[in-house]
Amino acid sequence: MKLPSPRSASVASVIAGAAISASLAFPAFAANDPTPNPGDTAWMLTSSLLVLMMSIPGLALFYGGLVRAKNMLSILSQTFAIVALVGVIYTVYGYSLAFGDGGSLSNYIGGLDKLFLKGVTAASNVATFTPGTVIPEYAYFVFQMTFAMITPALIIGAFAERMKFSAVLLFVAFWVTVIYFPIAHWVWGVADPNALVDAATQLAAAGDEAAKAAAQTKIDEINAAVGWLAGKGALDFAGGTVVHINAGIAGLVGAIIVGKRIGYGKEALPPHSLTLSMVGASLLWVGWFGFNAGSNLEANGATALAFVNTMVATAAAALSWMIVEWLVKGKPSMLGLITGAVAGLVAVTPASGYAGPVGAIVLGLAVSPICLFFVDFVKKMAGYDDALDVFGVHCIGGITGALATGILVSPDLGGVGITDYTNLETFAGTYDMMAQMKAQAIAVVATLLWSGIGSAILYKLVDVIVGLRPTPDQEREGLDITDHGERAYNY
Amino acid sequence: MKLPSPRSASVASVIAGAAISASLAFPAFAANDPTPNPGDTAWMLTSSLLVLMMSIPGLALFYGGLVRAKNMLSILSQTFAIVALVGVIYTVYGYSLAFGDGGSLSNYIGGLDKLFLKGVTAASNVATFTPGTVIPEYAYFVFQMTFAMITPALIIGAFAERMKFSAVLLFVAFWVTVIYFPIAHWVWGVADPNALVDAATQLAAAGDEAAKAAAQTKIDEINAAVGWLAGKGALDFAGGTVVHINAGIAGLVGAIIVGKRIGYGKEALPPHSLTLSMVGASLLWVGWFGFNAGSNLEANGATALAFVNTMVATAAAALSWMIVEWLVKGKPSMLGLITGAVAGLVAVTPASGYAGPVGAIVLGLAVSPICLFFVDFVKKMAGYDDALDVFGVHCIGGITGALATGILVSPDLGGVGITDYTNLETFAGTYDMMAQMKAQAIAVVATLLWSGIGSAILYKLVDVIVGLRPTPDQEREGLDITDHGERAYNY
Amino acid sequence: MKLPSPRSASVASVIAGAAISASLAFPAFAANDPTPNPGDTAWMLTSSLLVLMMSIPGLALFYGGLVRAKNMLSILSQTFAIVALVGVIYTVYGYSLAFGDGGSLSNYIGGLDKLFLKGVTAASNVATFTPGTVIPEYAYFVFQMTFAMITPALIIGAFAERMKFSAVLLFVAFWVTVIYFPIAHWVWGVADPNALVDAATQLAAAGDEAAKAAAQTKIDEINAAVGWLAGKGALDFAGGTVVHINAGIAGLVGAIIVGKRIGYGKEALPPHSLTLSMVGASLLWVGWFGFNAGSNLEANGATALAFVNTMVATAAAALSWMIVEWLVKGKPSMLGLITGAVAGLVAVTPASGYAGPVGAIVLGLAVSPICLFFVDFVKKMAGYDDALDVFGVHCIGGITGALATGILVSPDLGGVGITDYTNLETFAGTYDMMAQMKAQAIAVVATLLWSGIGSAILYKLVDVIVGLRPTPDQEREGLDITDHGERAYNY
Amino acid sequence: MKIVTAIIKPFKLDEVRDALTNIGVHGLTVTEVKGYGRQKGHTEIYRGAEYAISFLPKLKIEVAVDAALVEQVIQAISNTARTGQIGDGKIFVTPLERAIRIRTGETDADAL
Amino acid sequence: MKIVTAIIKPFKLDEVRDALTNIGVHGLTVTEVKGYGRQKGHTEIYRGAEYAISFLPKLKIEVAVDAALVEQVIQAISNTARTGQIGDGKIFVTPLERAIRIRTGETDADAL
Amino acid sequence: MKIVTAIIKPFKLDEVRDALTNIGVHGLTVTEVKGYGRQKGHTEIYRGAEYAISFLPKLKIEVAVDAALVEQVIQAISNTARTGQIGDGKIFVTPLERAIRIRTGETDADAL
Ligand SMILES: Nc1ncnc2c1ncn2[C@@H]1O[C@H](COP(=O)(O)OP(=O)(O)O)[C@@H](O)[C@H]1O
Ligand SMILES: Nc1ncnc2c1ncn2[C@@H]1O[C@H](COP(=O)(O)OP(=O)(O)O)[C@@H](O)[C@H]1O
Ligand SMILES: Nc1ncnc2c1ncn2[C@@H]1O[C@H](COP(=O)(O)OP(=O)(O)O)[C@@H](O)[C@H]1O
Repeated sequence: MKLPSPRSASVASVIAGAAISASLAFPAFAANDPTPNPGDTAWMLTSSLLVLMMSIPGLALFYGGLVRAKNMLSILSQTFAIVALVGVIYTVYGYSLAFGDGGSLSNYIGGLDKLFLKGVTAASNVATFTPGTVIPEYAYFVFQMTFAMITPALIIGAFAERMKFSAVLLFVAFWVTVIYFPIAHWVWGVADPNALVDAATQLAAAGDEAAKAAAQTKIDEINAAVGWLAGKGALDFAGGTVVHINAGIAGLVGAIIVGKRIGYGKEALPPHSLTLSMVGASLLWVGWFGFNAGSNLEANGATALAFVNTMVATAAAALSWMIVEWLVKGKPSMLGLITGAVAGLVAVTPASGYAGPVGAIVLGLAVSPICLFFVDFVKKMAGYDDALDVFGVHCIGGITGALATGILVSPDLGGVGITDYTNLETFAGTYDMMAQMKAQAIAVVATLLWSGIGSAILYKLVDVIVGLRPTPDQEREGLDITDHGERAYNY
Repeated sequence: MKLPSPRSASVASVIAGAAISASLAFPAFAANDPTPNPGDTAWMLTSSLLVLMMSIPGLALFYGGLVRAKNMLSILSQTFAIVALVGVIYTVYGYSLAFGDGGSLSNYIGGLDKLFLKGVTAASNVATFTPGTVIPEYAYFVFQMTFAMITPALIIGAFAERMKFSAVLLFVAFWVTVIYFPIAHWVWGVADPNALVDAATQLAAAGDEAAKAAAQTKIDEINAAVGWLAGKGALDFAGGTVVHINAGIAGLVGAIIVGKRIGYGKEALPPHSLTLSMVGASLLWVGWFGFNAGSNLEANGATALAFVNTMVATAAAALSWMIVEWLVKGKPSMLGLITGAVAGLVAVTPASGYAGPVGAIVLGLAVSPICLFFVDFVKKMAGYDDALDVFGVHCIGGITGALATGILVSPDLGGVGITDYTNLETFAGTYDMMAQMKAQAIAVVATLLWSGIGSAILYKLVDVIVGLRPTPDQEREGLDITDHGERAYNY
Repeated sequence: MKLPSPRSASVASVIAGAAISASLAFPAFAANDPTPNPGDTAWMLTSSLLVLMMSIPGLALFYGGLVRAKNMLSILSQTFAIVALVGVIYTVYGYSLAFGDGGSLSNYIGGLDKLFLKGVTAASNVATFTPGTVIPEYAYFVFQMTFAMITPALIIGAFAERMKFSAVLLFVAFWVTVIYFPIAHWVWGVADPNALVDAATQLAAAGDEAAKAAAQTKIDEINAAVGWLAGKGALDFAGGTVVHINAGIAGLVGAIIVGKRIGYGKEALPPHSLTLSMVGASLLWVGWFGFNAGSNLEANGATALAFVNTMVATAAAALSWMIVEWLVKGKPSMLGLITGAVAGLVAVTPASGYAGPVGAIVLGLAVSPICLFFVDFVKKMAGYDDALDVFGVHCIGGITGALATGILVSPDLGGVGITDYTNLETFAGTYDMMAQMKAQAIAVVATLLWSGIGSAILYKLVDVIVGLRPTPDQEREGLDITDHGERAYNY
Repeated sequence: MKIVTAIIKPFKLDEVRDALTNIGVHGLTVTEVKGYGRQKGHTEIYRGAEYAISFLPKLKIEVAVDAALVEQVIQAISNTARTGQIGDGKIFVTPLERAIRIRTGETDADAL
Repeated sequence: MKIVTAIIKPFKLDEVRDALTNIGVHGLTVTEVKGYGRQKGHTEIYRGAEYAISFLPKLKIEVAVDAALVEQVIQAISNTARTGQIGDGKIFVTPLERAIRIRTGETDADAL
Repeated sequence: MKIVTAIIKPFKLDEVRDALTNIGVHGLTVTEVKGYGRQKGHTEIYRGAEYAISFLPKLKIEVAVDAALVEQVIQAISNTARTGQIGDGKIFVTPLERAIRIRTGETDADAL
């Protein structure tokens, strides 16, 4: 019942560089499989529904409130339909592509062995990060599914109010297949700690050189089969690269390719309901605890740490945006507060299980001015119409978080350091920040390139197939009427 | 300590038909009572608040968004007041009627032994489906309470915008007492698996024929005391019959008896806020995990399965409605998407713990066209004004799900099969689909008849006591002003 | 390891009055620290996010819906910014002040030993109420943080629509520091049951008088170090005094000091969206299970009891308000229903872990008429403009609940009685209601005085520093434009 | 040319529109308004505060027509908008000096 | 007969209505409008985008009255709607040729 | 003096306002209205129910101007509000007998 798992992305690389001490004395794991603890299962199920709540209604409202009333239903429909579409795709082949056995391609993609959830039953379990601890595979499956649902839904904010519903759905179906599942595999296709610990135990118990070599080979094999970014040691606790950088750059590319909204920069395009955006942002915050603390796959002290980091980084980022805006613009806006909070949530995502709470606060304080700069100035200068600031908040916030993770994980800065399951005793204190930052940078750049270029191609493809953009008259009338034949409000 | 429990509704019938093998070798349950696992308790409490969230604000918004602004508060008030009213009734006598000891009437109704929660304390536990596992009775009580709250709230959609507040409350008080509590008892008044296993153990250990006969008698007694639909082997994991068919038919009868809204078919009666309906539908989806996965009464792999089924059936149903509407009407509406999702949730409710995920997807794909047909065509043809399609979605979706459960539970189709606690070893593979379908059909018909006829009588009774309908002028002015003296919006 | 904890507020006083029996035979707690159960941890994390959801979006919507549209964003911003601000403050020094080691001042305030969460790690645990049971300290920390966030957010309803954003933030920063953290310490700065049990075990095992005396001294020391209201035996399960009376009186004082809204009593100032208020109230109800049942710090039968009490008291109070309003005003309003529910939630807060369900229903039925009287009549008579009835609902409801707790905890009335960890055997049945009521009254009066007088001083201070009130023109234009430069709605 | 302005009860709009179409009026403009008059409103109570609502929702219909049509228009509106109860509304006729269709620049009768 | 149309600040509505009732005017129609004039608006900022809002919320009151009452109506409105600050609004008087009460068919002065 | 009333497409407001400001008109009042005319609407479907929406959102602009300016105002509005497609709207000119600025009591031309 092995399974890759988000958090220990660093294990492989760490182990790759560590001499395996022969004095290890792990208790051998007997054949009797561990049973999931109901508490862990309860937490994973709760987390999964929280991440669903982030998409619907959370993100849908956050985004929807920011568009004009005539495009409200288009945002709501796109979000809801993406959730539904990805739910089915994920069951049919997504889970298998992301977390199945990729065989010889296993550094780059999962396999087809779990198509239609083949072999998964209510009795299947997967490993968590604590050796010897498991959760039901269905819980892991559905938790990961909710991540695959929300990521493409994030993208639509960039080209809001001007892309056809059919184009959005087609693009998303392509995008999760070609961009998301592979990247998820690269980063989260990690080694099963139980298998590693088993092999390390063999190594320790090995009587002769041959046995030692065999055990070492086993360890090397396990490590060699992980996703290539995981193999480089990139840390991404809950999805800074896989979710936010990934969606953010895809959004930017889409906004540029589809072009600006009619009237952009000339007419006022004010949010139709900041109230709804605030509700959405609040539900994002609440749900994000499932996203981040759920990524620990268990309910323990480390989970509580991820939870606390999510809380305090977000609080700090909201304050920080408020203060900067107050100083620069003279007034602290509600939209600024909630945008800051989302920027904080994004930034803390990759760091949530690694940083300490004070580090998380510093990260939160830092990310808001950076994102604000992109949202307010860079966007205007560069002249693209990233309607709901998917790039400015998610991509930039995600990059900030991904890089900061390499810093804040350091035990010297209150971080938790990196876990080497095969060598728990000798590892402490050997944290190499430069090496880690390099790994982080590689993950960021790889994601930007694969998602940026890949998405561009997919948009063009969709344009050829169904056309990306409605006619100007349809756009003026609003997508609610032209795409869906309804109006959001009849007061 | 003993307690009926939703899932094992089939136990009785299966056992009834199975020869009890004398070679059973269950470990005897010692007198030392099991203690609830905090993880199970946490999940049951979480599930309970999720089901409350389904009613308020979930259902209230889903329904409320679909009426005209002038009747918004009437929907919100009715839902909220029903929740409050049933909360008190359930504590006073509802729990006792549904799950108390009915003595000689125990096939048809619970008893009065638990009036005012008599004898229930923080230390009382009830059995779950895993022999030897318990949860606090208070958790079970409150979980079941939330079901009793939402079921009558579902009904009000059928006669929305035209029934007096006083009439609604009076009807609900009658209805839960005469219709809901008995039906809940019929279906969920099942045998305690612990008691069954105990008796089976006795049987196995019995030295002589007399002891064997005594043990067998005990088993027969336990099985004889269950609710009559449970006794027929009807499967309803989380409430397809008890909740959805039951509410749906009561709604239809109400819509017909109270008559059409003024202007129905002539004036435009568009939803005043599809945005709010989308929020409501999303919260229904999120909360429904409590409803379905909570119905497993524990947090284990089977719970995760119920969770996954709830996710994927809903996703498939939303997509399915979207596609059918796109093909038939030319445009996929947001309202269609969310209506499809709700239809999927309804249909998967009875099947959620029994089907496999692929079966659940198929069920989701199938239910939407069926419901769409009733909502779009049958309603128009037949000429009733089921304002918010309680019949078309909940009753029809519930029937679809109840019947499909009989199919999808089959291990050949990826389902989990049926558990026989007294004979776990020999049971596998003996699934008899025709027998099961018959049981399902009996449950559907029994519910339609009891609820349909009973509700009709109750509406008439309420009409005599306080009158069902406001005057035409009041109806034109809107129930918010006339019933509650308020307006929902003052922009 | 050690940690004060809400529920056992009564321990100290009880013990203070009880002769410690030498025949105690507790098993000694070995040095091996207990590990948190994942189920308890899952529940505490779930509870924490529920309490966050109470603030945002719950309370923000409940309040926001009740103001005019032009002040909507001011309510949303204030709530959101308070959550963010207190989140940071609490991490920096709030937790330490409330729950750190106060040394010689430990009856009145915590210390500075936990500034910036010093010494807290993912491996730190704190005791719950069950001897030998712990939860991660981070979980306890973040749970308590959410209480510190919502309490000042409650206050703003009293002076809604007329206080400057800068003034609100400054006031809150002062207020949590000077009023909230101390009062939290007074009431919840209780003894660690593990330490008590340890000492009691020593006492029991003591061979000679000297050892006995030493053990007794230890017990006395532990008891002497608790918060002074805890020491008086005041019971406040989840925050009736600390949260509701405290915020309610601070609100009243603020409303009086800042003065009435322009147009109050002359123009119509109707709620701009009762729909949103209903959503807010519903989310408050749902989230309040985290608040109350989370305050048990574990997921067990007692937690389920607190959950049930929260459910039924609220249901009863909503019904009760509805009925009284129907009788007195002729129409049952939606606003009345939800206000009643909130009053019920407030009242049951201190009693939730102590009362029995029937007692909770009676409390719910009783609190609504009392609050209604203040909201409807006293406010008008006295002529203050408590805009959103923070005093009438939270302070009055809180006082009702605090006093009722002293009654309903009585085992004779279905309550759970009071736990004496040092003397579990001999305690049962010795409940002294008069003594308890005195303790409750002292806690109420102390809170009213400290918060009332302290808040008055702080408002005056803030007025001097930044000014409390906008100009009349700004107030007429609405705080959304003047404070935040935005409008909530652009339909 | 004249402008005929009618204040009517909201739910009468469709009927009035149809009646006007029947007599050959193919354009009109509708505004949501609040009317104060003999028809009494209702009282709203929000917690302690009671508000007498005396402004009631009405629709204002404006039709620019050739003078010759005015009588017919008045009849059409009167007949369809009447319920016989207080608050049915008013019809006002005011002079219209010029009319222009923006799209084409046509004027007066041609513009309507 | 005349129609007196006044554009006023929204919070003055109740006062104006009372003043009109006092001089015997028992009906009027109110419309929510946006006014552009000398009174300057405000700026709204949503993330990067700044919008100068120059249209301000106003109420338009329309009163059909007998010509003889016009002067009084103007006085009543002027006195109560005036705050002395820019943006108090305007009063316009236009001719009214006919008036009909839909409910009864009464015309002109009787219809008001 | 005259009142020039124009029914235009909503997104043309800013252009029209600017054009009017350019010719020296510094005040106007805007109302959201629904227009019925040659421009055809759309169909909305909510579950089974289909509604043909024939009333389309328009803006009504009212400008009180000196008679001498009327021609210019008409030109300014016509030029900017025209898209050439059905539904561009109408301009109506009606007489204005008196105008008063509430704040100062100034009248007629001075009040505009
Ligand atoms: N003098 C008036 N000037 C403008 N509008 C008026 C006048 N009198 C009445 N109205 C409008 O006509 C509507 C109906 O008038 P009301 O007096 O209530 O009923 P009825 O016309 O049946 O007597 C009012 O709500 C108001 O909008
Ligand atoms: N020429 C005009 N035509 C129509 N309405 C006007 C005109 N000038 C002003 N208004 C209306 O009168 C309101 C107040 O005018 P404004 O110039 O701001 O203040 P004041 O009337 O005090 O000088 C404007 O908001 C607008 O609604
Ligand atoms: N006779 C009329 N009286 C008042 N308003 C009219 C009249 N005819 C048209 N309108 C208004 O003008 C708008 C545009 O008219 P329409 O016939 O659709 O296009 P066009 O003016 O380009 O021919 C309508 O929506 C309506 O608001």
